[in-house]
Amino acid sequence: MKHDLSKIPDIIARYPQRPESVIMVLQDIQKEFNYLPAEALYQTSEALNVPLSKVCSISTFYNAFSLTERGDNIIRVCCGTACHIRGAKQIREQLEELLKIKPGETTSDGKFTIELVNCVGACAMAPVVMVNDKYHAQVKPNRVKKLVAKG
Amino acid sequence: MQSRLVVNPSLCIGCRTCELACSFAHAIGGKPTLSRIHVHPGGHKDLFVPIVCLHCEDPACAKACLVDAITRNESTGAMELDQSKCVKCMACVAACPFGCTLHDVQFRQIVKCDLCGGDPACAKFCPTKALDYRSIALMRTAG
Amino acid sequence: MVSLTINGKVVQAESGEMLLTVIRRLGIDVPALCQHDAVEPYGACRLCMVEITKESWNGWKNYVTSCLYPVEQDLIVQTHSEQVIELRRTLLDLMLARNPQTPLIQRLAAEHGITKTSYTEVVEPDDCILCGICTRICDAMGFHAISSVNRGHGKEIAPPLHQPPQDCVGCLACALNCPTGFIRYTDDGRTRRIWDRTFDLVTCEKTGQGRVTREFAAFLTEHRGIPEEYFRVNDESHRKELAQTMGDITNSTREE
Amino acid sequence: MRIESVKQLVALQKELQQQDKKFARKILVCYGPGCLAAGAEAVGEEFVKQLKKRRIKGVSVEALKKTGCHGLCEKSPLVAIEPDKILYTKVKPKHVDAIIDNTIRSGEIIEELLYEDHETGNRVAHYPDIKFYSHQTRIALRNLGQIQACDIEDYIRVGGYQAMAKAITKMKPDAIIDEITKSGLRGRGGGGFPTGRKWATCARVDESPRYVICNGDEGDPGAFMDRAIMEGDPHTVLEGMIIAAFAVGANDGYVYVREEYPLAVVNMQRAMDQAAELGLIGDNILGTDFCFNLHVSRGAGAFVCGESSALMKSVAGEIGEPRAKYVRSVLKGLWDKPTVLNNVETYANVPVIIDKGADWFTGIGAPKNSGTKAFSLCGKVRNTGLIEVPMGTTLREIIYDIGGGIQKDRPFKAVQTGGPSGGCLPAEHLDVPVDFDTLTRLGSMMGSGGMIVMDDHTCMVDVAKYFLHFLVEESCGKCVPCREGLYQLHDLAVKVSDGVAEDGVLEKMERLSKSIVIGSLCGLGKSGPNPFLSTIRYFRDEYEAHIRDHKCPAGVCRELITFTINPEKCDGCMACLAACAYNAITGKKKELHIIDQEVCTHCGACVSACTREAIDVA
Repeated sequence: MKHDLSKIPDIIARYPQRPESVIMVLQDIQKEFNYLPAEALYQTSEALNVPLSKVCSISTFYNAFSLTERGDNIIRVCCGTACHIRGAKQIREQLEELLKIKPGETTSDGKFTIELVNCVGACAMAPVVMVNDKYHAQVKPNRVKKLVAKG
Repeated sequence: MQSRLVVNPSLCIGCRTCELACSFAHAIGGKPTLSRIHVHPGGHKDLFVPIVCLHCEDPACAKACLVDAITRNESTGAMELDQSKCVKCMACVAACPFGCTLHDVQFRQIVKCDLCGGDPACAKFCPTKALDYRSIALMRTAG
Repeated sequence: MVSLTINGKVVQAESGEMLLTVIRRLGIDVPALCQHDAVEPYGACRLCMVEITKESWNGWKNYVTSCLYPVEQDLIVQTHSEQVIELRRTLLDLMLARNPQTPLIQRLAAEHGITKTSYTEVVEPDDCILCGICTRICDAMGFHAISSVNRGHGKEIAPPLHQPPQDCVGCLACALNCPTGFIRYTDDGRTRRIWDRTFDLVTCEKTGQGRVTREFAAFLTEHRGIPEEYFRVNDESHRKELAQTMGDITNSTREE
Repeated sequence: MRIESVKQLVALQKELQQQDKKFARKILVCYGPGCLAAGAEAVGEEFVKQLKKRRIKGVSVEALKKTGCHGLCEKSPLVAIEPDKILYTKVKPKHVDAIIDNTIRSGEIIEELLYEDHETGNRVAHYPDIKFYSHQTRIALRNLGQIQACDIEDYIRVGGYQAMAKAITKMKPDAIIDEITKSGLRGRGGGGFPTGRKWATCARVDESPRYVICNGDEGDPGAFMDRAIMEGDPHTVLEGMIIAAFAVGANDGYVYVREEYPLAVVNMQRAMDQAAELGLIGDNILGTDFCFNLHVSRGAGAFVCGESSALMKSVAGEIGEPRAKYVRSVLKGLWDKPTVLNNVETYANVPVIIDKGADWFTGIGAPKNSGTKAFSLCGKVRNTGLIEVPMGTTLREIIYDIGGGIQKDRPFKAVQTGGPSGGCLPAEHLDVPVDFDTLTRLGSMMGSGGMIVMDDHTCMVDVAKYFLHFLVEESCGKCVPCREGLYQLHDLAVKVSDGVAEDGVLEKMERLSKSIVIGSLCGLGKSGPNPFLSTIRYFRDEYEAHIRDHKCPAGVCRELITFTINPEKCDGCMACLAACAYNAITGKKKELHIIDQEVCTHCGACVSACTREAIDVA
């Protein structure tokens, strides 16, 4: 997948050019590319005057960031407590088996990435799966195939 | 009353007692460490020069130290290196134009003269007073 | 000045001093693995924890890391209470699970009666104890070349993107202050290699041997005002030169 | 337009109330997290389409309000009709026609869309009569489900920003702090620290600048109260923060929102923009010389950032490692300056207290625990959703009256409160009052308000293992007891769950837990062993069954269970076969299915697929 890295300076420019903007800048970059390209880390470090090592530290500390490219569709399985006791684990295993990847990995065709998230805050509708930005409530294991097919 | 370590090469006989005294004065666990004073040949017959830290007014060692481990002891005037703060980066060793901060290979530490806290062993043991620890006030009156 | 009691002994300390400093001044052996005077206390290894209380606390006790707990008037400190020792034992037992082959940890654990961890050892152990001394010193020196990456049990110390670090000047402070010697480097007096990056040393005109890298010397010149020519020869040659100069002067007065 | 004085604010409110009167009926479509997940957006769009098309008198498109969480998420999507107080449940776009034709036009009620009381089977026409609502008292959630989410005009219409106006024009900072102190308001984020005392400490420090921060990093899995407030009623949070800032003398504030709540991020920012446009934040608020600016700071996914010093580091753009220093963040917080940090729900209470007074507030709740607490009620309870009850309400009332009891009438086993740092309380404590002190005394904690109900199909070893796993993943890795200790505690819990633990493992886990509690650097580590400690306290038998008998009584721990198909119940419907991702089940339609024990991974997908409960777990 080709990424238009020329967008990076504009994204960085959205925030005050100060060190405290670094997390928000990286979040916007992550949102744009679905991961943090190395080039973006260099430019962020330079523009915000944050050492590159700190940028790398931040981008591996927080869950929101990924340093490797991810799939076109990101399937997030909520593993919050409510989802856990209502069977999130089964959903996750169905997905792993279906896509033949583990959480954090991307299918070889670059179409899907599975991610586990700790709580998306839709606990009353557990178990919840998010496909890209769409929430799917009260997911049953046998609905997983459909979810993937739609994605 | 501040004193200075006065070096008079014309009195030095090259016996190197000062080096021994220094090593033992700074011994770690009974083991002598690298001497902070070094007696070098003066380039002329029977001439020896003990080289030891000058505790400069504007010391390069302290300027080069990025963790502020070298500071002046206000009572002795010595530039002292705080061993527990030192990060052994050798900036001071490389920066001193007189070669008076040293790398003690055996004990893996950086060492420099600290005037033994105001009673330098080198001067105490110098048999010829080539090294003499004298008060500045007395030096002035003596001219 | 404040006065406090440590292991039953009343002692005086400067206000603002940390407990550990005072404890060590008394010659009491309290282990600490993440403490280095060049950097701020960090409180990560927890080995230096002690038990504190005060008469006025009505029997309430607290456990604090002595490396960053400032002394307080009337504090009563126990450095080796039963609970503190139990805590240290557990910590070392846990550390030994992460670093089973690290001599420093083995020795400390053995001093606390542990020769083998009672927990599950990590699969591919190394010698990094994650004390953070390397990164904190690197930060304190202003280079910020390396940092911690990831978090939790998967935390590690690394240069950015696991590439040779661009901000490194090869000063070796990280390696030389690593308590376990985990950070490796080579140095033959002419070139130095650390974090997969090779540095040329500023070598002495006379001996051909160097102490600092070109990058470090350039930094000291630019930011700390150390003249470039100071790095021309090494310390030994500097001394010899000075001896020659002084010798010449002495000799000339002698001839008069 | 800028509001320059209190007079103008009051005038605007009057005008907005007048405008509102023109609506014969209002349609309140819940756009809360649950309803959105269940498809509320399509319902809302259908209403817009229909209302535009039909041009009903007194019910223009403006009469449709997209509200924050109405509460009863289990029955989502929800649509309320006001002023009739009708609540329609599980509304689909296809129902919209009928709702407009019958209810909107003539107030006629559509029976089948009403909530059905599971005990009596009766349909309840007016939602305040539903037990789920009738047992609640809403303060922090007062506007949720009642006004258009994130709409400053609707907020001002119902009295918004009046408390702020009163505070900054009629009260001295000290008087505000006194009022909050007198109200006994305690931090709703979990710790329960008296809010007034925190503010007083900050106000007393002779240093500036000072900051106020709102902790919207609702990291506890199973909790979504703060999310609902930030999405549905962000202005109440802003109003609370402005009052706090005025009281402690801060001119800058940050709202730290976790990025997993994108709508909360958007709505908080939008609310700030709206407030700034009206001059309710910014320079010279309401013509006074008080200036206050607000910023959104986005969390990037780290539970530890709920810890105050880690949160402040994150706001400053660093990694969220807690600070080890023994100095409170109220004295040295953001950029080492005095900082008041409260959570979303705490701020949401502030305007109401200022408006109605401390005496009114202390009249609600229990001694030393005044006011209410919002909870997200979820798990195996019939009515999941967002609730708010007076402090001191019993667990039984919450779970059985509000929550409607356990799904499928299974036996209640435990309720988990306080998130990963909290604990599980068993049936014997169902009648204890829910307040900060009682929950802590029983080995759990209030936490931010997640309340997860568990039935007999929940294994407590598995629950402990789950939380420990969560904490291992979320540990920042700075200090040894948390990084290594929780890792090993989880490792031991896995061994118990797998039935391979040695004798004495529980005692070892207890000893290790004690060291982690004493030794850890921050609250996350110190409370890390709680999931284990609280479950072992009440469910030791269950642990022992795993170790001694190699059995998981709840039928959850995989290594200790087998699945078999009961030939008497199986009707050969193929549902389990389709659900099995491992192809471990064979059989033909209308014939008995067989599970191949060699291939079966004990995942349980077949059990949830089977409609006849024909799969036995043993």
